[in-house]
Amino acid sequence: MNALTAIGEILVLLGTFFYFLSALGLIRMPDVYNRMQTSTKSATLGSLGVLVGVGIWALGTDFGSIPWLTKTIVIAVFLLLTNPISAHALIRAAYKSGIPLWEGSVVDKYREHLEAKEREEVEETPAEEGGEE
Amino acid sequence: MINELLIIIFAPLIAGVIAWALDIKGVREAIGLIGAAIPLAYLAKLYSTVLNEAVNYSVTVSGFTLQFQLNTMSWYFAAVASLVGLAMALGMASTSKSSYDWLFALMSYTGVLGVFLSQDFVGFFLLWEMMTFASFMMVIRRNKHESLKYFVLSVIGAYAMLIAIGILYAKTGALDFATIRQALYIDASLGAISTAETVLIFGLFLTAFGVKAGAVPLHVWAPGAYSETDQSYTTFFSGALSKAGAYGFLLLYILMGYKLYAALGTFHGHLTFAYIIAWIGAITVVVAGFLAVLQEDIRKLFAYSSVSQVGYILLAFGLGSSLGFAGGLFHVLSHAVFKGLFWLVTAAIILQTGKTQFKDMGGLAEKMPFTFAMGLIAVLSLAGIPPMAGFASKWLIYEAAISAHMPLVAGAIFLGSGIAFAYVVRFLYAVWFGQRPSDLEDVKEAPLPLLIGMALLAIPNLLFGVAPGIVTKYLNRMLGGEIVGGDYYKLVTPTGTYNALLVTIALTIGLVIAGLVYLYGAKVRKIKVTNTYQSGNPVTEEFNLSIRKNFYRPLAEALEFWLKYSWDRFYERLAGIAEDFADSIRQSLYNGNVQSYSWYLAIVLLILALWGVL
Amino acid sequence: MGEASRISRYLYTVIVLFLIWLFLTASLDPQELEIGLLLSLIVGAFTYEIFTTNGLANLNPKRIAYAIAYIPYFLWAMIMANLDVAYRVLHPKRPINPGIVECRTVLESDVGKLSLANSITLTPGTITLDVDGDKYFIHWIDVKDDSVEGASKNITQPFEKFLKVIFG
Amino acid sequence: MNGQYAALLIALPLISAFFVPLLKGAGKNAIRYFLIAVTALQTGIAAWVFQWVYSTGQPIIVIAGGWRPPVGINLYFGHFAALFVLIVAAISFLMAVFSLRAIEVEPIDKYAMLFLLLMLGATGMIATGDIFNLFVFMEITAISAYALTAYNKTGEAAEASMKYIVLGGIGSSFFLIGIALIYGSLGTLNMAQIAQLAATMDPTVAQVGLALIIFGLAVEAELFPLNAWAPDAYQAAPHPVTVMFSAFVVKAGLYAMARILYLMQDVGSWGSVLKLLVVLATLTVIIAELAALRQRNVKRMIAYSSIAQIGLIALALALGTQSGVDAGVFHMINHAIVKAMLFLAVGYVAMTLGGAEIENFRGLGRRMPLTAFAISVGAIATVGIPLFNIFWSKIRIILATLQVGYTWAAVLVLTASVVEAVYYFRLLHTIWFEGDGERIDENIVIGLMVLFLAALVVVIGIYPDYAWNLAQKAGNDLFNVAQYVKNVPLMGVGA
Amino acid sequence: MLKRALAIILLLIVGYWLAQGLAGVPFGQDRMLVAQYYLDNVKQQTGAVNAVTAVVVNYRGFDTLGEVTVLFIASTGVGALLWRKKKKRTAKTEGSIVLTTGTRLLVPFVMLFGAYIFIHGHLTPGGGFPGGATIATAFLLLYLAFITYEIPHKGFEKTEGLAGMSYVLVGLIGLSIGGYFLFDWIWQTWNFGTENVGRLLSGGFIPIIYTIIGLKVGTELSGIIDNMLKEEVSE
Amino acid sequence: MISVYYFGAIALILVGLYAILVKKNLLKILIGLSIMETGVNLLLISVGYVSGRSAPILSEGIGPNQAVDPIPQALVLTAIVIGVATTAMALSVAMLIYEKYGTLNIEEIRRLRG
Amino acid sequence: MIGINIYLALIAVATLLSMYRVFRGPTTVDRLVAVDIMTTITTGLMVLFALYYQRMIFLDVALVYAILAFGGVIAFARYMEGGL
Ligand code: NA
Ligand code: NA
Repeated sequence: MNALTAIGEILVLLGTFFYFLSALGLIRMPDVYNRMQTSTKSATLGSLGVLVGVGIWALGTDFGSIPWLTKTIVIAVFLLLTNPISAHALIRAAYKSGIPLWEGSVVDKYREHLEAKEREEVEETPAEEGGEE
Repeated sequence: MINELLIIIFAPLIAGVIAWALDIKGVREAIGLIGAAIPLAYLAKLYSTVLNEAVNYSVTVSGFTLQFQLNTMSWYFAAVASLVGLAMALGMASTSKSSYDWLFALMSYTGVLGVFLSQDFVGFFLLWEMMTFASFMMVIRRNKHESLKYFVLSVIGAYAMLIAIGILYAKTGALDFATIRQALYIDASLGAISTAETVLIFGLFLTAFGVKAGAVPLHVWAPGAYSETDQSYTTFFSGALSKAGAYGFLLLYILMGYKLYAALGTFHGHLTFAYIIAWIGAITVVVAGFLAVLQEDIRKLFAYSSVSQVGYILLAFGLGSSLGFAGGLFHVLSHAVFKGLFWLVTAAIILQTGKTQFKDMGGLAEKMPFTFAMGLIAVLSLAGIPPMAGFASKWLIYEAAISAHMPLVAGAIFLGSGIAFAYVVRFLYAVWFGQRPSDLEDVKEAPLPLLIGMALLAIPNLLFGVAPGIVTKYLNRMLGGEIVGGDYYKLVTPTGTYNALLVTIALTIGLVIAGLVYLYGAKVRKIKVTNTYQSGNPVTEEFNLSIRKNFYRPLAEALEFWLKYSWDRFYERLAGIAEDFADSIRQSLYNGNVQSYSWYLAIVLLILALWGVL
Repeated sequence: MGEASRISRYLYTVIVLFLIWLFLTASLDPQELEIGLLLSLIVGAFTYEIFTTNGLANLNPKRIAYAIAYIPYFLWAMIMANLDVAYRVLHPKRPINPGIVECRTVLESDVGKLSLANSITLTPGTITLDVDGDKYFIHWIDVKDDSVEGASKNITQPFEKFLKVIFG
Repeated sequence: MNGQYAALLIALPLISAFFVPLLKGAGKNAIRYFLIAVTALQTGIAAWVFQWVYSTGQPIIVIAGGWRPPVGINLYFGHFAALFVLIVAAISFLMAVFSLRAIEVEPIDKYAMLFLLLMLGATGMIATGDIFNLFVFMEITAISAYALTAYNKTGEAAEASMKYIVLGGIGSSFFLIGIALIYGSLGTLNMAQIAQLAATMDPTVAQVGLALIIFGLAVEAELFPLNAWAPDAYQAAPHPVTVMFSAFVVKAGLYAMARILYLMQDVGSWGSVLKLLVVLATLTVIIAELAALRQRNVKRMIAYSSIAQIGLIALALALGTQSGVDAGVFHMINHAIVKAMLFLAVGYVAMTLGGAEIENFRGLGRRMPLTAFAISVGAIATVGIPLFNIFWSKIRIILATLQVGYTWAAVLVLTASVVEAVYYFRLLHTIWFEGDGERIDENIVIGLMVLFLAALVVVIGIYPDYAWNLAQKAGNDLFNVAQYVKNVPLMGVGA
Repeated sequence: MLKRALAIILLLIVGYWLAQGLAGVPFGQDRMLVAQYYLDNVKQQTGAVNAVTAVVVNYRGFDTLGEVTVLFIASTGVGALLWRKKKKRTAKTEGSIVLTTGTRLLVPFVMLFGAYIFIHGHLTPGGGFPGGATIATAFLLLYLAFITYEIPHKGFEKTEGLAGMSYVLVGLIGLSIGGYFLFDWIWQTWNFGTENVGRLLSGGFIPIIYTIIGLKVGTELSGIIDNMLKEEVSE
Repeated sequence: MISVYYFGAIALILVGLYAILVKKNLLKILIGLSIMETGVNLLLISVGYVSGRSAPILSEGIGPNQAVDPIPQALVLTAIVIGVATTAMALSVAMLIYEKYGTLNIEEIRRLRG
Repeated sequence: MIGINIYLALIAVATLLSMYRVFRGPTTVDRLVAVDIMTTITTGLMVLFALYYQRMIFLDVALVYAILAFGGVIAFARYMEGGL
């Protein structure tokens, strides 16, 4: 037991705890939007903890080596980049596939935006399609 | 050097193929005739050899050894077939213009000869099938419905035979007659083949041979097939090809008689299995005879008649005595010659008049005197009037039935003869005598080849009628004993004697007297056709009875109850049920739903599982 | 911002890829390095066009320094976010007040916008629902201010000061 | 040349199929002729292998990668494989020629690839000496068959393909479970070694494994009731593909079934597997014949007839005797020839006259005499008329069946054959004695192919000795497992 | 309902039967026969550290050739069935800037990683198939993010064909050099990399074949995706 | 003794088969097929497992006697690819069916029958 | 390694809870979100396994898995958005 393994282990423990929280959020939150709110963040942070934790932990063992850490960091960065993108894609899918907001929701600016955009398009029919590319 | 047996068997086929390939008028007929004559020539050449020892030949095909043998029995059957075959060829030279006909007619000729000469079941079956196939091809060209019936029954027969052969092979390990016979002989005491199996084999063979012989109730194909082909070919079809069926029954005796006896025992003092054959024969004689009487079409009449006559042969074989065999074998010959003759005559009539119904005919004796004479010989022979061959053979069968103490069967023979008389009389009168329809005024005598063919068959009718001893002596030799005594002109059986020469002389004298009376006595008065009916009463359908139309209608009415039960209809209904069954299987099993199909897979898995678990 | 030259973009891509390769293998075995370089060159050739517009300009030291500084800031925000989540999830009454609000951003580059969006998603109570031009539509689990200005102040602005420098 | 070059039988179709995309620019005809050239070359190589094996009497063992079995995978070109690979190649060649005219559906390049790979799959199934490799080749065959079934891209074609996929998928999954069990029990996948070790297997594992493998293969081998996909696939597939299905794809499945069956004959429950197969095979014949009876679509009718014949082969192969196997192999050869001819002719009619419904065949004898002649020869041969090739194998099968004591099976099968006779009779009558129509010019190449096949039918019918001799040798290869094991140069791993 | 009940009963029986069979193959027991030979000899016979890879590419390379063929068939089959004269993507909405930019950043990395996977096949888990699948994922991402994106079809088809031919060619070279089809001539005849076991440039022809497979699988899966995402444009 | 892996594998196989036998939607049937294939692959892998041993990659101190059976793993790789190929084919056929029949209900995809 | 059981227990519970959401839905996107979480957790689990078995090579597997899972989730999400 050395400092590296201890740090690593604590990180892993925290990470798995956030995994648990993330899943709990999936169960407890009332609709898909709010479920995403709770679960995406914790799952990502949990992964960060687990991955980097494992990398550091391994350094402290007799079989461990630098590649452990670099590889886990690559994976962690990948998840850090992709998880929010997935979340974004999913929440957009939820909204566009017509899942209504939770009844307790207070405001929907996006709806207003979409409706305004539609009106605009109706007014100037030959207008070009809204592509950001 | 090509073996003589091969030449005998395959000469017709080769000639047929050449004739078909060349397809030149005249050449075709010439080659066909040569091919048809070769077997007869070779058989004649080998006659004396055969009397001393059998001629053997074997060839290996696909691992099977095909054995052929010319012995006294196969020579006899082959000789009958080739005689009829040559007559057929002569007839076809006049009636058939098609190389198709020549090919298949001669092919079936080869098949028949091969069946008679085969000494093992492979060759037997092969050539049997060739014979069936060729004859089927002769029918299909002219009539679908009839050929379908023939086809289906033939296929049933063929498969039945195949199974029977197969079981025999499985039980004895052999396919050649000699070994099978030996093995079954030994097994008769060992009993390794159970009674049920024996009965199965017997039944299968009975089916197979019964189909070909046209035994009731497997006869339904025969009337149609016989009539719906070239009538010259029918000479052979009915005269020789159907004998293959009869030959099969004989083969049953040879191969498994002892085993059948051991397995089935006796019934009222007769071999049980033979008893069955005898009754099949008897029923065939009577049923087909009655049906023949009721026909309005000349071809149909003779077709049923053929069926009925082959029944005699079966009946004779079924008596199970040497005398029965002798009678049956004799009848093979006489039926071949008289029925062959009949068909040639029919061919001539149809060829010259284009008519097939009795109602369209009449008074042809003047127009076709030679044909008429030939027809008369045939009529006499068929009706069993001495001194024709037909009488000699029927007499022998009758004697055999009496000495076998089977009075009912003997009664059937008697009844059959009576019926036969009834229908030939009609043929005689309706076709040859009476008023001639006006459209038949220009009818000419039949062409020469046809006439030669008739003569070829008429001579044996007379010859073996007057000198039946020629045949019986040969048969004695074949059957190995003095079964029918007497000399060339006299037949002696345990229960009676028939002196053909005496009868002939008496009859000749009678005929001469009758001729004189006819020439100098009664004057025939010609009247108008319309005057012949009902004494001037209006002609209505119900009472429109004449020798030419509905002549035996009262008989039909009398038999109405029985005629309701048509085997044809029975089979048709059976086929219909089978097809509906097939349809329901098709629709319900292959219902198009892949999920059902998946269930089939699952069920097979379940079966596998249960079989593993239990 | 105009596009950088092809060579610059290609080199930048290759450098980034090779760095990733180094991380993946964490090996100084010359065989690995050779093959890694070769693969980086090949993959870079196929992908540099979509990968970058700025090319080597991205390697500006100031940007890198800000990027490094951004990491702890962002991690802190993220941990806060998760504590917030823990509070909401574990609290028996589920104290939430959700809604979709609109924010504006001053960022112009695509990568900058992506980073902002991801940062928003990973930090307290917010998920980026859509980005349209400079408009961000955000699902907010506890809406405190539903005006554009208020929301922007709460959500986007804290990140922008870093991201503006890093990505422009 | 070294015997290892028999590997070209696998390499050539593969490399040629991979080459097709590069040939795409050269135009459709280039691809068509390329296909013909490749199949011709394949036939040549197969003929060389055939010649080698039958003249030396020794099998060619292709050792992939130079690893002696059981370490590596080996191909086993014994008498059976050498013969059937030649049949596969030759039929493929004929069908490549037929495809020249028969395939109008785009895209032709993909057709050529799938065609070659179907041929490859069947070749591999027949040749391989490794049970998992058999699975791989089976899947190659099956998946290219799925694609080719749907190739016409009609609704029916897609439907047929879908059924094939679902049933084939279930079958192959269970086949794989069987492999897993056998591997788990023996630790080897080499067929020869499996045969060597079969007796040592745990009886339950052996029973379940064998049953599952046979089950999986029976789907490909079209045994009732696992064959429900087959009529649809036969009907919907492009005509040349139908020919290939009937002539060798199903044969490969049958062969694989028989091979594994006999390899595992030391397994305890072997006898009951055989019995089960006899029952299934008999049912296959009966049901298929009944289903064919009132078919209005001739292609489908012949498909059912084909299935019935397959049932007959399966029956023979399941008897567990040398004579049964010989007969089955003989029937495989004969059936391949006859059904190739029938489907070819029927396909040609369907192409020319716009459909395979029975109405299209009215008066065919006058309209397309050559094709009609071929159909007639095929029909007559199938029914089992002597002097046509199938008669000889049919009678061999019946005799073998009776020899083992399955009288009931023989009786049922022959009874069902009566039905076959009837529907073929109807077809022939429709062709020759019904309807009328203008004479149509028949394609000379297709005519030559048809005549060639018809000639084979008749030649074997009249002189069956040569073919029977081949069949016996091939059958012995299949039946004599001890010899098979001896021939495979197993290195001393484990056993 | 009855059907479901029947199905469940049936499946339970079948499952019990399978379990019975599996009971004869106890879990976790060492039953290796041929496999032990592989493990004992893999390094010196093939140069691969990863025994699975050695089995896949070398000992049972014939299977793998078949496997490559299967995928090729699928790609060809899908292409054939979904063949249209004119076709176009039918996606209605463009991905947001988040997705498009993310994809731009990820694609090079994912491709590089795919290459990493197949080039290291003999050393680490993975190889041509996962590598190829990873590369195909890169193309999938492009498709998902950009509705106008299309793969260069012709090039891909040719790559597929060339890669397949190369594989067979490698095997044929083995046949001509070593006398056996798919013989690893690099390792066994040339002895290339024998001092290198465990490092990148070893493993005989495994890296070559895995590169070929990786390219082939990548292009094939991308082709399949492309075919499935497009629909006919009626004109 | 049936391990949990065997149990899981059999369960997957049965679930897949259940879907095939009961579901009406073609896609669900195809998913069932995939589930079944997954189960089979799991089974195959489980058969090759040896207790207490590691992946058959002979690095990081793992010797020939510490590795599990590599063969089933190699087989599964092949089986997976084959499964993918089958699924791809099946999906494109399903697309074709939907295009021609306008439905994926297998009870309506029955033009070929009898 | 004191805590390996705790981590595994936490991960197991998390997976079960996500699984519940996968089966429960109610909307497809709900299931997708749960699947996404599960893939993230599984990636972490794989890394943990690498440590447990002391095999670094498993890390590559985890990364491949993460990449494929990301592709899959995006594909479904985009599909739900309105066709591909
Ligand atoms: Na996420
Ligand atoms: Na993820």
